[in-house]
Amino acid sequence: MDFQLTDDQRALRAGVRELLAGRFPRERLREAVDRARVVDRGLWRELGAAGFFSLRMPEDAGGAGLGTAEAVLVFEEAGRVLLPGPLVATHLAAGHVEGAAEGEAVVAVAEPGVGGTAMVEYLAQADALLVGTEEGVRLRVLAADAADVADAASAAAQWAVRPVRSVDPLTPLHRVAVGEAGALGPTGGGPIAGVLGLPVGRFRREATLLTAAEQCGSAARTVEMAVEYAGVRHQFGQAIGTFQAVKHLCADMLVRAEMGRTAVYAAAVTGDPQEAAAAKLLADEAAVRNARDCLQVFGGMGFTWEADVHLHLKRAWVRVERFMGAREAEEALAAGLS
Amino acid sequence: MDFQLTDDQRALRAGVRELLAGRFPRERLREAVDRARVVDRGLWRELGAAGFFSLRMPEDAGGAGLGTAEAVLVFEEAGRVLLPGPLVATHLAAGHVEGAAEGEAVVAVAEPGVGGTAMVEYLAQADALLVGTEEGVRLRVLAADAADVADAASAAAQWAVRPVRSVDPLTPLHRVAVGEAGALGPTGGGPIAGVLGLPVGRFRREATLLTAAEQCGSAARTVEMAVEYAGVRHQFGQAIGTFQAVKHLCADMLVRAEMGRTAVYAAAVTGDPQEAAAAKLLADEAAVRNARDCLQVFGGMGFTWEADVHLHLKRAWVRVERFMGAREAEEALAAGLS
Amino acid sequence: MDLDCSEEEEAFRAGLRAWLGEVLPKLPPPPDPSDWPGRRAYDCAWQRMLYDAGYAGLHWPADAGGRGATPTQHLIFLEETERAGAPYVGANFVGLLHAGPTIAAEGTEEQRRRWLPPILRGEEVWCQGFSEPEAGSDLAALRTAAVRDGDAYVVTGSKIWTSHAEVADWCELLVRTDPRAPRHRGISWLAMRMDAPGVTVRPLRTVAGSEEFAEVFLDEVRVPVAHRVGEENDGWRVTMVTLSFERGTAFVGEVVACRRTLGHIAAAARANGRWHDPVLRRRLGRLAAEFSVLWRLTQWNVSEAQRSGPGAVPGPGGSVFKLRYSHARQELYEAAAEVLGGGALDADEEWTNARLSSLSYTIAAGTSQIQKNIVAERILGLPKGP
Amino acid sequence: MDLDCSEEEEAFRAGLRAWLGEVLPKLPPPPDPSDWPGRRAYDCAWQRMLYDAGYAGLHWPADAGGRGATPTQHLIFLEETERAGAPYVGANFVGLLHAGPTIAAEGTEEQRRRWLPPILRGEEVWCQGFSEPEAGSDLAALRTAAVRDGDAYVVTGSKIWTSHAEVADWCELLVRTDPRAPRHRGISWLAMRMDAPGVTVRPLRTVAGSEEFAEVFLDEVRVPVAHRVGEENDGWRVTMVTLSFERGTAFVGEVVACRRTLGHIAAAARANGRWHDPVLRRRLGRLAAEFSVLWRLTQWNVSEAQRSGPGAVPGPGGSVFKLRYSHARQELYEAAAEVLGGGALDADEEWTNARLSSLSYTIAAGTSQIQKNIVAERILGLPKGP
Repeated sequence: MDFQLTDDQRALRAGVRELLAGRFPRERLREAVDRARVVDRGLWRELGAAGFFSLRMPEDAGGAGLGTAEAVLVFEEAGRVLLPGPLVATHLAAGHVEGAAEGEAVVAVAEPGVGGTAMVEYLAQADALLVGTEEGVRLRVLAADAADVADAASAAAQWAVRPVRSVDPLTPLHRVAVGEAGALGPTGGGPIAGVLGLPVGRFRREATLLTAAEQCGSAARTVEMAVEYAGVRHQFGQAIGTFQAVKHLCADMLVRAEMGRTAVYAAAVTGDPQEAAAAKLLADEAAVRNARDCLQVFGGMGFTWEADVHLHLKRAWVRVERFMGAREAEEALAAGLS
Repeated sequence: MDFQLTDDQRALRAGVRELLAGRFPRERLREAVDRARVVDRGLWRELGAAGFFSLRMPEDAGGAGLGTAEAVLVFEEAGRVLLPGPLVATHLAAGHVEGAAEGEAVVAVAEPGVGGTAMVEYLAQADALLVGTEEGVRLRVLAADAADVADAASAAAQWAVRPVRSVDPLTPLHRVAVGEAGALGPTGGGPIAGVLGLPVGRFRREATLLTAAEQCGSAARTVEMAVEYAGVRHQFGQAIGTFQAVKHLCADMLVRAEMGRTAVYAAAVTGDPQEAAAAKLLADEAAVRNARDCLQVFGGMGFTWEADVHLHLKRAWVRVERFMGAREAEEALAAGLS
Repeated sequence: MDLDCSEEEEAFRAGLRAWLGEVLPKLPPPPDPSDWPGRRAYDCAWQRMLYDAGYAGLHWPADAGGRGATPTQHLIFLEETERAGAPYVGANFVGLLHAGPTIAAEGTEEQRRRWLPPILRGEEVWCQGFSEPEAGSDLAALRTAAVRDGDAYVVTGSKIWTSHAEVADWCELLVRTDPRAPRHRGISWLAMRMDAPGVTVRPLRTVAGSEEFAEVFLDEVRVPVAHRVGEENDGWRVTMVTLSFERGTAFVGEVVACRRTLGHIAAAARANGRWHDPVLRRRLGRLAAEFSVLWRLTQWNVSEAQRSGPGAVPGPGGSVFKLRYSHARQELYEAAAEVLGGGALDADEEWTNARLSSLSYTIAAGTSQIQKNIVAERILGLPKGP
Repeated sequence: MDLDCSEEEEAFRAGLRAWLGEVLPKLPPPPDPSDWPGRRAYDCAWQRMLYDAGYAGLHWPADAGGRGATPTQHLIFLEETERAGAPYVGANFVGLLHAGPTIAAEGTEEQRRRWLPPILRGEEVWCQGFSEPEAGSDLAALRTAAVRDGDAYVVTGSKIWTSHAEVADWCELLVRTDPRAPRHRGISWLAMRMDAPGVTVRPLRTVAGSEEFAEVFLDEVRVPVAHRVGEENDGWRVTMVTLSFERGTAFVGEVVACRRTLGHIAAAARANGRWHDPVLRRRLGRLAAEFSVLWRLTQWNVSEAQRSGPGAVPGPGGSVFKLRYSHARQELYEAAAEVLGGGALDADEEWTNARLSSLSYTIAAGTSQIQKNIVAERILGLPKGP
């Protein structure tokens, strides 16, 4: 047993952090927010070239032949810097949807939501859309390379698709109304472009875990932001970080971030579905609550658009709704108790 | 509108506090704990003589002709000093069960619990037992003046009654197994000594509210205890009350106690069942969490039998199980949302 | 303890209700939130209607042009206007609820004559220049400097979190007039015209994406000495005098609104099926208890204020309310988000915006951390930190 | 990152399992909790069995008579013994896990020869005299005084929270040898015989009603200078050296036990119908996540210790674990109480006692408040308070 990062894993993490610092520094984040440039095709290709999407593909297929443990490290880094785009879907589609591995294709994914509707991320920007069905065990590529996936999806499946103003400025959303609750997408008919060679259970588990990894990156980043601000902001003649109330907020944040990270790493190593559920549960909580506590530490400054805190909170909210929610996770974990 | 204590109410509260300080000072509490003197007949009569039980009976029936608002003030004081005995049941039985008003009779009450069993307080000490049935709208006195209510109840109703070692040293308990879940006590047969002239709905509402009042008294007392200790206990060269972490624990305690108290007073004034549910919910939380926070402030000293903190916590646990629990209260409140 | 209104109070309520029933249907539609001049005009027209009907400055003392109403009447006013869906105080907030009462309490006869009637009639709008980027929770750290130059102060600095700055005529301004005095001593209270040379307003975008607040930059703005209320360097006391002026009524409308919103959330949950989830249902039941009791606590605090009269030291109720309400409001919109599910990500959902805005409640007007210090030290008497 | 055991580790596990399967069925029934001599005898007999089988002092260095096992082997040992229901370390806790390692690290050759073998063989029992009534979280405030008199110290004072004091042969004692030195400087570490004249033990009753701890009163107890470990006035450092000795393994058995208990709680809920309540069910699911991850965090911390070797500065994992585990344990037994309903009021219910005992977890060995200070200052680097 050696449940610590290997040297290679540390190097990978450092490399990805450096890459993202160069390609997606804070100025670029704020620029993307201001100009609503949600998927930057150039950046997408750069990510592809850097192996972001093909990471786990076999080396003979052009990938890096790495595993889930490495993938979560990479997605953690993406979460830290709020890297936009349908990273999880495109990563999971690599090797299954043409162009995904190279960052040539942008791939979105639809999953069931409440009341027969689903929020689908990046639908209008996507080249391909993955649709999970409850009955099937496969994922279907509905409209690969369609010029306008949103229109195509709508027309083909007779879905009611409408864009919504997303709470997160970097995650555009469409609300998709589904005919039957729980069964997303057409069960028959419509132009099915292909079938993904990936069992739906594994797809969901990996998507859940990679999303949790992003949450952990964000949670770790907001701890750093809070600690840094608490060290420089002065009130009552001293740095606010000298006050126990602020100290304890920060300590609680660290605990959440570390628990979430441990859960994600463990689930990545074991591949256990229960551990993936635990990881999503704890990572969601860490990302959301840390962002809120960070905002509290920032005080009024945290309530401004100019601070990045709200971007972390809003993205965390988006990810909470993605794949496995608290109810599903807790019920799955309870079912595993004997 | 004048939602403040009247002068008479303030005087009543001061009078009860003085009475209890004289008749049931801390030394007597600790003596009762050490000797397991759970119902002191002498004290019971003194309480009766002071009008504790007959408070709300009409003046021409020997009562004080006061209302629920005054009753909750009195029960709050009882909760402060951890006065033992089936105060709520005996108070509600006054005027209905002989001797209850005067403190000559000790009256216990049984209500349904989980899995067809109920915890009944002071069964072996009681002269009379009130039994609520689900179908009926009345309360029945099963065995007034029986020498051994526990035995009588057991024999008469063919209940399985067994004493348990109570977590609260001053609240003896019997576990009573009930034939059908939800229907406590015999629906027919057995020596029914009488029928209480009090609708069961009103009885339950008032019992809930008086229990909540006791919880509030305990919650307020543990705030005082924590604050006092935080002012005298020194660590790291200063009173621990100078540390923000301790300050904020105490502030949170005060907020809970004041919210609970406000809820109880409001429910007492309006008689509204939803407000009684809210009062029990908030008072339970205030009593339990304040006792736990008080124990945390006391640190190791709070973990000793000699400190009174654990007595507050244990009694609060007992009262949480009595009448309306969180699930019932929250569901009732939700049902009231339109 | 009594929660019923007296005959006189009921008569007041009935009269108000009748009037509201008459005038509200005739109101024009409210302006777009981004239309500041339109909002000012709308709010001021409503204030003029209140003035003409005798409801302006309800809780102001009679000698300041108000009606000298009791706290209970003020509570009834706020409750009924909220229930009826009447316009909010809006642009007149600072004038009616802070600057005006401060002038009424501490101003000279001439200052009162000059400034109070236009506030009551909805003719002049005030904004507040207290907070600064480096003086938030620690307001007494403010650094905006006022240097005496003849019969004027020359003011330089910046203020933040100012509402309605774009359309205000006046700003109640806290400035440092003695930089060498102890923090709380060298502060003065000035009334500054917003169209004075050197005043620049820059809208401040919040996390909700809206621009309800502004920063106000002051570059050698001349403010006549005659526009100082109270003595020079006595501005801290002058300001604090008015802070207890609300006497428990500050959040009446909000609590009424939250209870209504909770009902709507429950209805939405019933409509979309989430109601069948006991975890959510109990969460909503818990919130029902919370807001029910917060409403009772409001009545408790108002009753206390009514009994003790103006100027009395308030009990713990106000701080308890503030701590608990700010948290409950956040919880309310978290529950709303759970009901909405993915729909909570739609920024056009009213509750989504309210969820974001609610984040300021544990920060603004004293963070919850500061509030707990106050409770612990001033109410519970714990020793101040080292 | 790797959670699988190596071949060598698996072989160790298999050997241990085989031995446990052989010896455990032959153990006599455990003594009554109130029978202190019986408990000592039972615990010491078990220790002797471990010794004879080569498992005594597994994680002690080889030159101290231990097996110099890796942290992972130690984790496997604790996991397997807990899973198999083997006896706890019990009366040998202080000797094996604190006093012994301290002597091993800081004692003279003679001291090591004198004290270590009887600990490993289960022949001598140690207790700990660190905390005092006025020195809890602030251990360095201890006041028990040791005055040099020839070749002995004369010790006077009192200690609290001492386990197994009634049956211990030795007490590792922190005393103040220089009252004028700065708090952490004037402390020394002594080994005191519990049968020395002047030692009085008084059982201390806890909120759970049991007497697991004692107060120890010291009235001019003579302790030979030769029984001091480390230099005079260097006792603080001597003690702290051993505090990181556990290297992440301190709660291995407890976490394994908690996970088993959670399963039993779920089974009880299924049996009595509470399982149908989604609020409770989800609460249990949440706890399953919590303890699953706490188990992984244990493995993380042990792996870190294994990599970095003895004496390295541990990462944040230990503090994170302590803060989260103490809370999770309390939550576990709150959930148990919810399952039991009224049955949770029965003091003979195992979970009711555990609920009470769990209250000490956020207090003992550094309150959660102190732990958070440590995390904030030492790990996050926030400035120390004024």
